Amino acid sequence: MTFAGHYTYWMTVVLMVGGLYIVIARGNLVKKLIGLAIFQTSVYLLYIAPGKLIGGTAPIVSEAFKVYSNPLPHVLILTAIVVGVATLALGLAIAVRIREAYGSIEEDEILAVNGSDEDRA
Amino acid sequence: MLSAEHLPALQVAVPLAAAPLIVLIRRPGAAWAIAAAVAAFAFACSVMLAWRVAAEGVLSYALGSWAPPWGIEYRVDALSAFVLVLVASIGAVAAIYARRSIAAELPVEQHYLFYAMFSLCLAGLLGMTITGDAFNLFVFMEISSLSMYVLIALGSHRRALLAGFQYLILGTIGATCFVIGVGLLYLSTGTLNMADLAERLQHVRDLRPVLTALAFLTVGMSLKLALFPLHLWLPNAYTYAPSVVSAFLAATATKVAIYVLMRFYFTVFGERLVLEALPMSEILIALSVLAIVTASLVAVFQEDLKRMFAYSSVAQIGYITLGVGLANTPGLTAATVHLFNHGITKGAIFLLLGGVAFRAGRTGFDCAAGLARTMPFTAFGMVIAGLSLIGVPGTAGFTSKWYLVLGAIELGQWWLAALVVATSLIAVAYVWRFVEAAYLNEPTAATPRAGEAPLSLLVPAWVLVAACVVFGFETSFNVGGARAAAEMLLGGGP
Amino acid sequence: MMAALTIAMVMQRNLFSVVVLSGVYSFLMATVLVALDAVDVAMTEASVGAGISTVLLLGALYLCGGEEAKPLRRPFVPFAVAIVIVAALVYGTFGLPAFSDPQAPFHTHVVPRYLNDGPKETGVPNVVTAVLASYRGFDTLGEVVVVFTAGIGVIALLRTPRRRRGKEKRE
Amino acid sequence: MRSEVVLRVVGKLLIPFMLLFALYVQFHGDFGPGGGFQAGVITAAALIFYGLIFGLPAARRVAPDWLVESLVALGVAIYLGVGFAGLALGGNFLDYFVLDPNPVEGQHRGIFWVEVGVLVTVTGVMLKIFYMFAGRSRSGGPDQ
Amino acid sequence: MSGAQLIGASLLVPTLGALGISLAGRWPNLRESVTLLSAVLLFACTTSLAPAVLAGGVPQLFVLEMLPGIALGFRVEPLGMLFALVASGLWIVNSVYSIGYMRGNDEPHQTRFYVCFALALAATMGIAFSANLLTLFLFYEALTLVTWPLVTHHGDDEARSGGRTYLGYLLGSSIVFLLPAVIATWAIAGTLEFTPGGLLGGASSVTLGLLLALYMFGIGKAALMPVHRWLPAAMVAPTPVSALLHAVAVVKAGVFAVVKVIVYVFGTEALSTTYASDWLPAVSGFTVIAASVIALRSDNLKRRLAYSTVSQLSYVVLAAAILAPLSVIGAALHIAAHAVGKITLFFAAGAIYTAAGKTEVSQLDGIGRRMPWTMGAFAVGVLSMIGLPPAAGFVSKWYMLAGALQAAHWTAVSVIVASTLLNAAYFVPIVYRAFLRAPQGKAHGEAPLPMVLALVASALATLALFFFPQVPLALARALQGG
Repeated sequence: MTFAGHYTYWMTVVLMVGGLYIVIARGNLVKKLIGLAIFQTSVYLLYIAPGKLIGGTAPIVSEAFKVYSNPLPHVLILTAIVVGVATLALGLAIAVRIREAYGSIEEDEILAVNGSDEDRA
Repeated sequence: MLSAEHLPALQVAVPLAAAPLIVLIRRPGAAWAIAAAVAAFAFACSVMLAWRVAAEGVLSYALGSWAPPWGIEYRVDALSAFVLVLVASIGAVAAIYARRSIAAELPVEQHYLFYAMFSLCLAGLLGMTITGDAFNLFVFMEISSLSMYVLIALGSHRRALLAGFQYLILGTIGATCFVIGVGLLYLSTGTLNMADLAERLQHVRDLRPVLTALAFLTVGMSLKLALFPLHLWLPNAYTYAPSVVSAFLAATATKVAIYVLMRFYFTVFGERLVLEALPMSEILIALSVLAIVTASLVAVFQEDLKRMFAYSSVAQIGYITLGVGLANTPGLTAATVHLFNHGITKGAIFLLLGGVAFRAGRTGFDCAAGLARTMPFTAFGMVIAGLSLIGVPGTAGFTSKWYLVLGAIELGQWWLAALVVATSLIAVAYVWRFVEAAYLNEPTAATPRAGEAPLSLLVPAWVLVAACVVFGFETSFNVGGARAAAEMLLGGGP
Repeated sequence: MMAALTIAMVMQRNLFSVVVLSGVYSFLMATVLVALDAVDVAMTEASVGAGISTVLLLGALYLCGGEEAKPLRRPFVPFAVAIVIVAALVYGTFGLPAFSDPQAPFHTHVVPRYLNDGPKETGVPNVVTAVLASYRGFDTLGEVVVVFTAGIGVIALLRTPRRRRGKEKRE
Repeated sequence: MRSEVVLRVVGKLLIPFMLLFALYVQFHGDFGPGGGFQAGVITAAALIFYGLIFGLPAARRVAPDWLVESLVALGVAIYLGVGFAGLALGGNFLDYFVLDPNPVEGQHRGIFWVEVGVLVTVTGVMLKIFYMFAGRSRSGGPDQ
Repeated sequence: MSGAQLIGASLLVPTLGALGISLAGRWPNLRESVTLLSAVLLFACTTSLAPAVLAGGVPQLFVLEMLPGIALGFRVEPLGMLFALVASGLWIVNSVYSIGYMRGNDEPHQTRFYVCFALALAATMGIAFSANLLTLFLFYEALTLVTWPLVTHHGDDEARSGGRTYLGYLLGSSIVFLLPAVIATWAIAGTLEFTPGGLLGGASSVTLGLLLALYMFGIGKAALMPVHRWLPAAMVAPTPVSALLHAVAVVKAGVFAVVKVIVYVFGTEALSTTYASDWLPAVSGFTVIAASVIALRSDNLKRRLAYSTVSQLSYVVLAAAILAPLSVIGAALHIAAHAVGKITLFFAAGAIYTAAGKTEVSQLDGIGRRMPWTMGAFAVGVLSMIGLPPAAGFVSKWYMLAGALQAAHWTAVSVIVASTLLNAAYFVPIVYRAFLRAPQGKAHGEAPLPMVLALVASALATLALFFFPQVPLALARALQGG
């Protein structure tokens, strides 16, 4: 239960919260997506950091080494990264379309436009 | 060569394979044909699986022949088989329906992309349902979600874009929370296989990470299944998506999310953690009650038919989670059976509304005026599905209500029982608002006058409408399956 | 890592700088990952986070215009959420095994087989690749499909003939 | 402009090496870090680089849209193909053991083809996305 | 045909009839003849069921399991037989009448009208023959839903609000009170089959009282105060519909369900041993008196009739609540007696409206001179309502009173007596005006022939039930017997 022992976890937490904060607090769609990306990235640490064994090496087996870090999280995170970038791409594509349809990527402005839609309807 | 024991793999792999095929061929007609054929195949597959599970019990399938927990396992038990049938059947109906509706709502060069997305979404949902591996579940959740975002954003109204974006943000947050939860579970047990997790969680000394994981999983899935305070994405998504997508989304996506929640609660964590370590049951019940009451009330005052029934969905999801929260056999039976019944009911409603949109180009409430005159079959179908929504005896909705009340009474919580029946009166309010408009009002300028919806839209919709009635009388499949699932869940691991 | 943290906090201004920063951030993350022996992940993070994402973001900004309006929301709600999450996670992580503890369950349960038999069973010394492509090959299939989905999705969204934008209903 | 020239020359020199490196990452992935995904990204990066320097039309000439789009699907198809091959040869889905009389060889083969599939799809998608974003004017709508 | 087949037939005939009607919608004559045909067929079915039941047989028909352990099933016992006979018999008369009425006032949506009417009959048969609570509930709700279009027939705002009240009260009460009651019964007893002597043995007196309350107010169709408001509200409907509501199907279904529940779910003996039901006579008695008073003070003829119905219904509930054998017989008889009597009155009211366009009591001076047949029949109906010989009402009231005395239930006795006086007070003046006041307004003759035929027929039936009460009496006795 040492501080060092859980340092990495808390790092994760800080990044996570930072990202999430951006997502919620910011009205700009692209900014939201970036926040989302950070939020996801933080998870990488959560998975990978514990897998490290001091004195271990990358899990590429050879006679030279005996201790390896845990490979499974690496695999999972590879997938996670891919998912992340896929999401980002889609989000950006939608953002671009929104920009074309509304002429803005600020959430509040868009909502204002929709509001005026209501009035016209 | 593809003998029966490979059904679990085919269930997902075939719809998956459809997507690249469609993209390679690129012809709208062929694309539709492939998508429909695959959906039909998936349906047949799911039925066979359900049948085999009923006969032989749990089926386990080791992908890549790597024995779990090292490899990824597909696991079909009473519950997942049940949900598979729901998803696949709705998928099949929606795929057949899509042809005319999409032809009317999307520009032709997007058709094959749409069908590719549709197949992917179907495959993703099936994969979520059938997998026995926590992380694999996440991957397939992303497949279904990403395709769903796109499908929604393809809606012809520009607000569809915003709806898709909101869903993307919230959905991704939900998914990430889910991953965090899974990660914590992995860190404290070292395995990702659900059955293995369930087994090893019993021996975990320090419960704090596990409980945090539970919390994160709950939040994540609640976002996906639109549990009350986290439902904000749903109304827009349902309202502005293409009609067939609304139907498919309403009938399957949220349901699968609920399935995942139940799976984790009762298979992975087990009552010991969910119900005793944290007041999950109380929280769920409270939120569900809020959802039912507020969403139903909001639904009454909507000015757009799709939006009205979207809010009603939020409320109905409340009923399901309420059943989960009761956490006794009738309760879970109610939850599972309502999963199914509400799936077909809402599917029917949104498909019929798709017919309205096809004729009127929109689904504002004023379209309903005198609808019985211009589109009699659509209107009448809406009435039946609406009755099922209310829970009138003789419709599918009734059985759900029956077990829900039974579960509440069994726990001695009379006020819950009273609440369930009382809130179905609010359902009467908004359904009857439609009925009066459709049957007593004279058609107005907004009423679609082009006549009844084309058969290719009407028939699939009516298949579901008929299902609403059939499952109101012949309950051996849905109640039987749900009962089996509930007992399986409460009997511990699958 | 502190650097990564600070950057995460600093990213609150002009979008272009934000994008650039996020690139830097990814690189830092990559180095951290290398330090944690996750070479494959680091490589991917570098190429994706610093490479592709940045390109995408810049492209999107080119299309969307780069200036961001001042945040208009009352930051109260986000803060509340943030606090809750911090609390939850810190609470949770206390129960987790300390950094680099060989006896942690996730070192002792499933993984050993990968490390010990992986090369023998699959003939691939890079265990990550082995697990990725074989043991959990289905995950990777899913991952590829996710990429595929994204690709098709972007096509579906951005290939919009001009005539349709006029046809969009603005009721 | 001179910088332009420099860029072109450097690009011409660099791109082949990038592709080469990509291949290395691809096939050395079994022994060192790397694999289909990273390789795909690098390949795509090389072509994107080409596109940035010589302009989109040039890139489109090298890798035309229909080809890229087919690549996207093809990769997944390959991967699934391996899976179904496993089925066809009497194993489970994605079963590599049956791909070759010698199980380890089978594993090797399976992994190889799977990685190829990943490479193809990732390259295709990245390129496609690049095209899609780059091929749009601020005003919106594709500018042909 | 075997009993089971007959049951199936009596459910199918009206349903198929509805189908045929909707198909024949374009040719009115064909449509009406289909209606009549199915009405006659239905009556044939029910009458041919009767001998078996009188002989003590219990024909059954079980279709399928609606819920595990609860079948969608039918079983014909005496009370249901009686109800079915009355309903199907009156359907014939009512259809004849409707044809005259609907054509006489050329109403819109006539096809919809006849279709819903037939469906309502199907639902009624379902209620009458239901073998368990779930089946009863199913058809009870179905009846509410198919009669809604009839109530809102005119589709104007008045009809709409009337329809809302109707639906709100009936659906609301049934979902909020009746459904939980049914489910609770299932939870307690583990079965919903109607069993002579009741199936709630062993439940505590408090639970019984609670359940009884849920049932009594849940069965809104019985119009026990305060859930009676829907009945006057439904007066916006065309007169044949009112006749259907008041005499043939709806309210009868209500009181029928009440009696059925008291006899077969709680069991008279079981109830009489506890104090669970002591409040019921008070409530129903109050309803009788209060409704009569309202009727006395309302000038609109149909409204007066409506409140008279409310009070008459509570007779049945009251009689059943006394729990004395004789009074239960009286309750059963009164279902039939009130049916024929009240339908006569409504027919007359409709005839007056069609012929003279008059709706208020105060307008009826001397109308008997112009419409002798109508008002004659009306007078017979009045006799039956008050309970004077030679009309059916007398028999049923006789048994009720006898039962009340037998049980020495003095409140009940006094209520019956008092209300009889009240009935006289608000019905006799009408007859008096009709015959002894000088006619006024422009001259007019009788209503269209079919209407007159119908109302004369029902009046005769009212008398017949007095002179030949054997069949209903036998059935009612059988009900007591077991």
